[in-house]
Amino acid sequence: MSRHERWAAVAVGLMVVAGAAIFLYAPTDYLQGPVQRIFYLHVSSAIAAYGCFTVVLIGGLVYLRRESLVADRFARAGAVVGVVFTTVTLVMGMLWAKPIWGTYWTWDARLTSTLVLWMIYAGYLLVRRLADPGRQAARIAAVVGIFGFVDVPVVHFSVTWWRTQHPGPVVVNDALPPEMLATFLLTMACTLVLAAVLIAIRYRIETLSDERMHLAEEVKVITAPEPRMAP
Amino acid sequence: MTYLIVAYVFAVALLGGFLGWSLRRLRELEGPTSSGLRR
Amino acid sequence: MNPVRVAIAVARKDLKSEWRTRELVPALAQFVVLALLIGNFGFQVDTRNASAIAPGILWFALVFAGLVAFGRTFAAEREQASLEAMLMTPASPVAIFAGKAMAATVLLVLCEVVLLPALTLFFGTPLGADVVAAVLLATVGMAALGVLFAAIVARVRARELLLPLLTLPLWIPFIVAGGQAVQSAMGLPGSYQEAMGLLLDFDILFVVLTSLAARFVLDE
Amino acid sequence: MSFVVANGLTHWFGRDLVLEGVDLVVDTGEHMAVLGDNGAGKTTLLRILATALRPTAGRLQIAGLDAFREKRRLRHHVGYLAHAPGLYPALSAVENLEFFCDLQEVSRTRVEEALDVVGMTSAAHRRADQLSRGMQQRLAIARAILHEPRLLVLDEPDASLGEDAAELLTRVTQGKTVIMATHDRALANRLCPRTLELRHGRSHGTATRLHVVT
Repeated sequence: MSRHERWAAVAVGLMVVAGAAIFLYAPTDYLQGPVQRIFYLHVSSAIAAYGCFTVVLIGGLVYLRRESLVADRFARAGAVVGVVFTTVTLVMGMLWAKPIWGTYWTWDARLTSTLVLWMIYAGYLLVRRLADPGRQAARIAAVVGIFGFVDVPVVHFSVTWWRTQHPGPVVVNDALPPEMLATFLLTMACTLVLAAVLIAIRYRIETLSDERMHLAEEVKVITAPEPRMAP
Repeated sequence: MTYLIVAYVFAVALLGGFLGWSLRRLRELEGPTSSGLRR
Repeated sequence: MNPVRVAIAVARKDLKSEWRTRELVPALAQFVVLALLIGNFGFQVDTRNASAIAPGILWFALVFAGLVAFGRTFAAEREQASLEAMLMTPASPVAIFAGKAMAATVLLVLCEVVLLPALTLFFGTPLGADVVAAVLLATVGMAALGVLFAAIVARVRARELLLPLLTLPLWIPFIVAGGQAVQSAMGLPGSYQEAMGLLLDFDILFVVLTSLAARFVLDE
Repeated sequence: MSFVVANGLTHWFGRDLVLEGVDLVVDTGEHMAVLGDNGAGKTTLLRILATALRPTAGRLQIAGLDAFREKRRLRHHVGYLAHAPGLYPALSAVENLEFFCDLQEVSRTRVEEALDVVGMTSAAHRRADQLSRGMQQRLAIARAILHEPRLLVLDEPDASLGEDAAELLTRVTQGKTVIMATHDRALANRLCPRTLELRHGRSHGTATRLHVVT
């Protein structure tokens, strides 16, 4: 059991605790009924996703500043974990919207900017895979990561502003009763731990595959037709 | 009610699957093949 | 190194090359008119819903014409390996980027010179100075982003696929604000001043950001 | 006084090791030829020496300056001829050179001089895409010497130049420090007293010409 596997076990344990709180401890919402329990993980994974993309942003900025491979690896790790959490957020959001608003999708600011977030960082992962590995991929991915991070609040703002131009049904979410708030805070904390563990694991994977990429070459070069030790 | 179940089943499947897949990939990379090279 | 002179030299070179070959603008003009044609049949536009649908068709045509134009800005450079020759001079990458962005903006405006009158002709929507101002203001910010991302994907495989995927999400604020500006200019509800103010903010934000990023993208 | 000092130049392209631990010293005014078959790493080495490419590892000093940090300042003194001519097809020879004059911040009188040195004055107003491959190569050489650089890095300059290549290159490289990659050993012998042999990204022997060739 490597230390990463131990951390993973801890994270899973915490999520089980959060799950128990969500389904057993938290009261049922009198207005929306049991489906309201989607809220806990839906919002927690959105926050975790934003956290991951902050890691991508900082990794990108540090890489552009000092070309440190460590920063680039964190950015790579943060991006892929962030996309996973954004996917969870989107799907749960739609599954929650259907029973409440009758449609899977409404162009409200949060959902729209989360969708844009997903597309930008899916594009980030694609750019990273298509560019030649090494400095070029890291540099342009850093720029994409930074622009992506800036674009999300801008999209969120412009869609909210669009709402003011077209007054429509507004989703009122009133303050949470204490038990719900406690469950939410617990779920959020556990989700953030899971995100951190996932990033640590992905970081380790990136480090090893970087080394493996160079390690593989050393073997190839030494066995080149003209071995170094020729008399 | 079913939406609630489907939502959480999906979340557990995706997050769990991603965690499992990453751990397996990690085990591969740290496994015998790479340490053999570092002899 | 006087960056303004460099930027103007780069812009002039691009526009002179385009004028000599005349391949991009005619193609874009045709493309845009076809987009309006499709829009007309796709949305069953009539006098009643014209001012609601026409702005949408306008932005669709503009976005895809823009993607084609920006894809081309660096294609020629890459084929001739002249991008490297340009970067091998002491000229600063930001100035070179500014020059490419200016040239691309001019090409897009030329394309709009065909698009806007055609829109009025086909859909009977008004073509006032306010509509033109909104489209021009949005073009500036969209061009800055378009050229930067064209530079980013210039040396990457499957670049035609990547350019839209990376650029469109960043163009969304311009389409939201620009769309609203054109709609209110055509008599629909919504404040024209607010939309134009927003467009100006986005222009400033993204022109500054793209200039800062140019140094990292147009290098080596 | 050594004009170019490089040690331990190593470069990976993704998973492929292209250059490994190349060291070389070129004194001011000296001409060095880089020999080696295709894929030996000639182009990569020259791109690094011309400050067009930053290697994965290694150090490079040109005219006493750190080539990676002072890249932009050094480009006043480096003339680089790449594999591909890199010209604007729709622009004429003169227009191409005038454009690069503006970027190099050099007066446009240099255009005629450069065209004259490479013998392109007669075709000055023809569009670049209507020039023969040899003429395009001459125009690219004209561009490389436009700003009168002290160091010339030429990647196979003799390509498609025809029989007067040696005579033209002698004229162009007069009084400059030159690093030239080529396949033509005879040309290398005539122009460059020193040669560097590249095999599989590693340099063998930077001794004087007499040793390496015999």
